[in-house]
Amino acid sequence: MSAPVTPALLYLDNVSVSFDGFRALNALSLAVDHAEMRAIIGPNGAGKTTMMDVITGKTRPNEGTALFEGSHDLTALDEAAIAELGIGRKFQTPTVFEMHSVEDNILLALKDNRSPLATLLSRRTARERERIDALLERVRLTAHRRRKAGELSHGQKQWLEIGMLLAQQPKLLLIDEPAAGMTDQETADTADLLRDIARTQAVIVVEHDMTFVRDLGVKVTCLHEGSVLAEGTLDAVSANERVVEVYLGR
Amino acid sequence: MTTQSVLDRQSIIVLLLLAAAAVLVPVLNGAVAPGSPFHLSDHLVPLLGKYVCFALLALSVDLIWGFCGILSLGHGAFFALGGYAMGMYLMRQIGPRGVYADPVLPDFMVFLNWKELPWFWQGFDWFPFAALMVLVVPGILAFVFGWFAFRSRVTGVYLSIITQAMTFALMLAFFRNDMGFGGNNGLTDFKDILGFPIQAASTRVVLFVLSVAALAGGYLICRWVVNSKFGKVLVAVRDAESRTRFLGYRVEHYKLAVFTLSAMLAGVAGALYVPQVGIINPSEFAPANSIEVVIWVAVGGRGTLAGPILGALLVNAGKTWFTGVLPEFWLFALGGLFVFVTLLMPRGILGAAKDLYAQAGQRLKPRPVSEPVSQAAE
Amino acid sequence: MTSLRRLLQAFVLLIGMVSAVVAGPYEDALPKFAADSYADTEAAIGAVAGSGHAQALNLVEALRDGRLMVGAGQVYIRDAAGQFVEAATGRSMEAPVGAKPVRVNNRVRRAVEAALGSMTLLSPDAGIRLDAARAVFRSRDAAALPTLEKAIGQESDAAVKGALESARAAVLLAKPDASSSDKLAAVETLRARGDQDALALLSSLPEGTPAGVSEAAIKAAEGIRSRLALWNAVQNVWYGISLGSVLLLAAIGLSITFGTMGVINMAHGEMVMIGAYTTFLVQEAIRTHAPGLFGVSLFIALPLAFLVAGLIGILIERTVIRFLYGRALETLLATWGISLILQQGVRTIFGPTNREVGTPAWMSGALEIGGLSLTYNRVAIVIFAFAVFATLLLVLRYTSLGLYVRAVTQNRRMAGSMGIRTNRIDALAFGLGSGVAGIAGVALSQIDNVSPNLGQGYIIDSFMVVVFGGVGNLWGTLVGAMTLGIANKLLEPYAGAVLGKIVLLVAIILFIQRRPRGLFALKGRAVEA
Amino acid sequence: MLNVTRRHLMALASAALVSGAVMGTAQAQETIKVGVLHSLSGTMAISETTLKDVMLMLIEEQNKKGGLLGKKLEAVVVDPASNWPLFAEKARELISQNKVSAVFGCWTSVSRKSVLPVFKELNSILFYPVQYEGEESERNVFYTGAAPNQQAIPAVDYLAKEEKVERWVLAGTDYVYPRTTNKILESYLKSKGVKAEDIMINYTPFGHSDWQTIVADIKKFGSAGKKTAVVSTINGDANVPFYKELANQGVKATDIPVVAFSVGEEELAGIDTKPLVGHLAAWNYFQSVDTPENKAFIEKWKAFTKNDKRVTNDPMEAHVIGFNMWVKAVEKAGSTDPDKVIDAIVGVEVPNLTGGTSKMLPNHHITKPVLIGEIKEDGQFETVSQTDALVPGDAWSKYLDGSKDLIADWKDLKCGNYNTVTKKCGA
Repeated sequence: MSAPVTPALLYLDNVSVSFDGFRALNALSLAVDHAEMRAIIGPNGAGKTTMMDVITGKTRPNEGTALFEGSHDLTALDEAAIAELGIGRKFQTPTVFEMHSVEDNILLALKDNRSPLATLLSRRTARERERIDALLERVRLTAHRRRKAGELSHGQKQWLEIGMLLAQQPKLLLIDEPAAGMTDQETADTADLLRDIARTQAVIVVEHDMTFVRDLGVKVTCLHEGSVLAEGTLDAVSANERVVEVYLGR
Repeated sequence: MTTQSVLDRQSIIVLLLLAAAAVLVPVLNGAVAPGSPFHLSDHLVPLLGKYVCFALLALSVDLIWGFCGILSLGHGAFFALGGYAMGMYLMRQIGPRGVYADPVLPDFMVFLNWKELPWFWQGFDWFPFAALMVLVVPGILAFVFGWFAFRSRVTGVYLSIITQAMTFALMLAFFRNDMGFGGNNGLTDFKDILGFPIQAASTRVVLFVLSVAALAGGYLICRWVVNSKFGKVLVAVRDAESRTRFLGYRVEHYKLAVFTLSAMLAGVAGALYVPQVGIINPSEFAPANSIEVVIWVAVGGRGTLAGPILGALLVNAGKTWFTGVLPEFWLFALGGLFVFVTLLMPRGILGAAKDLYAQAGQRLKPRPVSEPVSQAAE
Repeated sequence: MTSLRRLLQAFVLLIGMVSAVVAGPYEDALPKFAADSYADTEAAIGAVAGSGHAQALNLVEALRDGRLMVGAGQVYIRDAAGQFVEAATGRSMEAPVGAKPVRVNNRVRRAVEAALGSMTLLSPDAGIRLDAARAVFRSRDAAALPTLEKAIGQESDAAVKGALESARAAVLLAKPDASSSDKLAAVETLRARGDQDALALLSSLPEGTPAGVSEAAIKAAEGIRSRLALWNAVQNVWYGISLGSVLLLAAIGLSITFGTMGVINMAHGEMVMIGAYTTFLVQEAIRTHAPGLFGVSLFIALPLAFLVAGLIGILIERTVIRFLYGRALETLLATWGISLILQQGVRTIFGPTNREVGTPAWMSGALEIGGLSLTYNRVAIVIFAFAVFATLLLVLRYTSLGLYVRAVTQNRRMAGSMGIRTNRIDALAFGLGSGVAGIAGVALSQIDNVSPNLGQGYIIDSFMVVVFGGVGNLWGTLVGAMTLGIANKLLEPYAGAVLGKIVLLVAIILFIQRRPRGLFALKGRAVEA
Repeated sequence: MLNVTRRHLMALASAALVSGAVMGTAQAQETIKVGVLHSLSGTMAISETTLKDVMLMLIEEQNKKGGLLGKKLEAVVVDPASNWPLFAEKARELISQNKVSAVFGCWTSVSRKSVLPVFKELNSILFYPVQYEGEESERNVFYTGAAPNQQAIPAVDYLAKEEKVERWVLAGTDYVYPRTTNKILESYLKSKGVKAEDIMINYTPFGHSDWQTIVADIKKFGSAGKKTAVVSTINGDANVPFYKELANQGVKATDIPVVAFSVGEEELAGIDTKPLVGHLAAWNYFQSVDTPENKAFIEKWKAFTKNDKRVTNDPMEAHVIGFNMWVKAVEKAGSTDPDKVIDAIVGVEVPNLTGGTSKMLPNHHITKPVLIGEIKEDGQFETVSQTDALVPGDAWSKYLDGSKDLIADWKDLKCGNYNTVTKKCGA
């Protein structure tokens, strides 16, 4: 392993992605520190999802650097390797294993040897059971542990997915619109949960809901047309003229 | 957990039924007097044996389709390769009893003026080697094919189509006489297996019992696999492949492992099939055969382990009946079955039965019909 | 018209009566036809052709057409109207009892061709002269030489003259007593002609040919051979294009349904088969009701095949496939079931055996360009395939249906929310795809079996084309079909038909690994969503 | 549409026959059962369905004549569905469950190979009616179709003599019958002084449909100055596109004649034969043969099938001969016991449909005339040559290395592969 180039946990520099001539990311640069929570805002098509795709290895950038922990080149790794490095991702629409029980969803996400042989021979240990219990407790699904994930409500699925993310014990969590489709109470609870997580792990939250972002009270990055438009506190960003322009149009 | 206990009860029933078949068939065939209405006539034994082999083949297809979402339309190829490996052993056992009485070369080679045994026939006169090849040959083909296909993330219908192309290419290849596998005539006129005459009623009964044992073994292996954490990962791949990948699982390794295992099971089914029907020929590679296997699984209920066994037995019994009584209508019936099952009974007989059971047990909402999320995550 | 024929008959009769008075070689030859021996018949033809008798041509033509009859040791000619005349005298008579046509085999047929050739070299019809010249070229009958010289002298049509000169060259080379200089000139004529037939002649000179001539012939043959080798390569490419256009026809409908709806239609081949059977029915109806229309039977069949297959397609879509959207693998199984039902249905209605679909006259024969031989039916199929391709391209580009189909292909949800009735578009697109398969069936009926298994033979190849070319892209299908066709035909001379095909299948399997979405894949977020 | 009802009825009729057979086990002593083992569905149905109908007709006729040994004959029809393992399964069912006295069936070599062990094990009798590659003689099988020396060699002789052919294309589908036939022909032609460069051998897969290259190659091969002919062992479905391509590329019978061994009246029914006039086929029977026996047979056939467009062909005649031989042998032996019939049948003579008398030989093949026919415009054949005497079928070819010393004699030697050099049975 070569020496870290940067102290930042996640370091994107000059990243560009284009599809058939359309530039989804345009020389994007971004750095996120250890145990930092960052909110990403931006209008539709600003490149938020594509950025997540680049970080998680789903999309290869045409140019640019993406480093994790200063030395891992994310552009050269596939999804599974990046997940093992400690980057977890929650999708915009909650994606859980609907045919599995809630408990099994968490079990599959637990940090463990991921090789086929290991899973074939693995037996559930007492420690694992404890971890599962703790996680279920944390995402408030203990009562539903034996239900199929497909039977959960939308909000519960969102939380289950966050629970799965936590089970991975990632160093960085990418969370795409966690508040979408939630009641106000649920939204507030989710914000609490994320703040709690951010105490130990880095979190990147993509969100449209400004109230929610305000609840989080963290540094905000605003993307537009594939690059960073503004960065700072929510108030500072909202005050930025160009941001207002982009959001409200002229 | 609930599904676990259902599966357990199911397993017990399946294994008990298989054990009963393994006991009853020899008894009804051998110990009951031929005049008795309970006598099982000699010609039915290999017929039932054939059904059992098909059931094992169906089980292997279900393992990848029902649990991992890989629809192989070329599994007949692995079945046939297992069959050929066994057929080659049986050919070598003929020895000088062939019509040309060549001590080494099978008749068709003498016939084509071949002077010596090709290298790929070496060793097949030794049963342990042939038995190993029954597993290794389909296994290696599946591994190589899967390594290419899964690594580059060929999925869904694309994968189905190239599996079909694979078996089609093999069929064309085996039809060629120059390949050294007997061309269209295939391998036939077997004399004995491990020293026992292959036509004898007792050998056939033993082969039947072995087939049942293989099916039971296959069932237990599949059950062990799908109930392990490995199996849970497979289902996760089936339902949300991207999600599984973002959790850090190397999906291609899982697919490759289960595909190879499944191909080996199919190979064993083929190896047991050949001595019972007495012939192996390239038409076993025909894509239509492989597609038919899929419908057995669909009829019985994919994603369950008892389903494919039930489906294979039912559809094949139906085929035997139809081709005897109303030959012209067999294809109508088979075609109709494809449409009916996919349209109205997507979870097969066992799935429908479970749904009924669940509804009777109430409170559970009817769940979304299979593949719920499919590729939504991509 | 009838009166003219009467007049002609009377004329022939008159001449016959006059000539009957004197017994010549013609009359002597006649009993040989009654001997029922091919050797005798062959000898008699030679004698008749050389007799210069007025009835000779009439008789040989009658023999060719199976109208030369033998009964009770006498020889008669039956004319097209069914009237009998005595061959010897040309006298008209009652139909004789128990008369049978003189039997003909290949040997006799060859003799007839040669005889007709030498007798019709001076015919007023250029087409007949051309045939005659070709016949003499093949027969190399030295007796025809004087007539040949005369014909060349008065020939005005360049093509016929060329053929006549080739024929003279052929005769001269075969004639043992022709002078060396004549033979050398003949070699030169053939060298200039430079085709397969010339090569055949040059490489099989008879014993006793002067050494100088042989050497010249060997050199000329060498030249022709190397020239033909070049043409051969071009010819193989043509075969590839022609096979590619067959694949294109078979696959293009599939490309539409697969691309638009992501539906794997395993019954696609059966739509092709239904098109072929429609052609069969159209031709049957024409044979019984309007034989004159046979030449245009395929044009009548085209719209009908499109409609029949298209309607069946829509029916399948409405009753089965629409319940299975989003479940591609289930659709695959259901349509496979439908294909079995359609096959067995056709088998029950039409029987398991092949049905005869005829080739209209304008589609038979071949066009010779240099060393290339392009058979008209293949040319027709290539043109037709490209026409279908272009039409579909225009339909998809410029009609509202095309616009909707493209919209649905690219983003179903978005198209739906913009008020496009995706349901109807699906049905119509499926109907369109099936209809195109139907018209492909019309074309394929010209080169393949019309049997219930017709579609099965094409389904795997069509899938390979679509998958290789890339889904949802007509250009991809075109390139895919042509690549596979040409690759297949270029491989065939080296690997043989079977191995070539296996190699291609393996190549495609490997290719899919590299580009899982084919050659011309749609890229971007739309596809991944 | 009339067709539908007829086929439908036939299906039901055969169904009734089968169930009749099952229900009728109690009266097994009163009838003699005859098994009919021909595919009624799948790819081979196209050829084999007709043979099933012929057997039903022959059995009905025999019953009208008073049956056999004072008992009625009863047909037991099963459908092996063009599936080779199923052939063996159904054969076993016929013999051990339905207790048939003899079985008439099979078409492809592979189906015969598949059932052979069953017939040997259960000691029953099979009559096999199709021309085949030879190299086989089994005690329980009677081969009523042509061996290669009864079809291929006379056809080649005819071409060499009558058409002065010097250059040969041997084109076939890649399976055992064409392979063997071509091997025999190659060796035979070489023995007649044909040089290796004057023989071109080509194999294509089943159902091959794109013949452009191969027909062009044939044309090229044929333009070397010597008279060239094609000997075609191309199978079934591939023939239609092959002949269509020949016609399109203008290969006329007068230039390069094609003689086929697998193309009969039924196959030609699906092709426009006008461009094919003069191409040849070699068989032991043509529908066009003008004898009183054949006329009567064709009339009966059309009446039985209630369709005056149904054609007759060579394997049908083979079943007629085979069935009549079996009847005679049973009468001679006074029993349907297979052992007795097998002993009695050698030497039995019955009239064939082409005016001669065929005889069962000790090698279980029969004597047959060889007819060469040219295709006519109406899809029938014009016989252009016929052997003077009947040709006895050879089980083992004289022209193959592996079998030139072998003979089969079930009468005296009781052996199917007796080696005349080592004087031993079983080589």
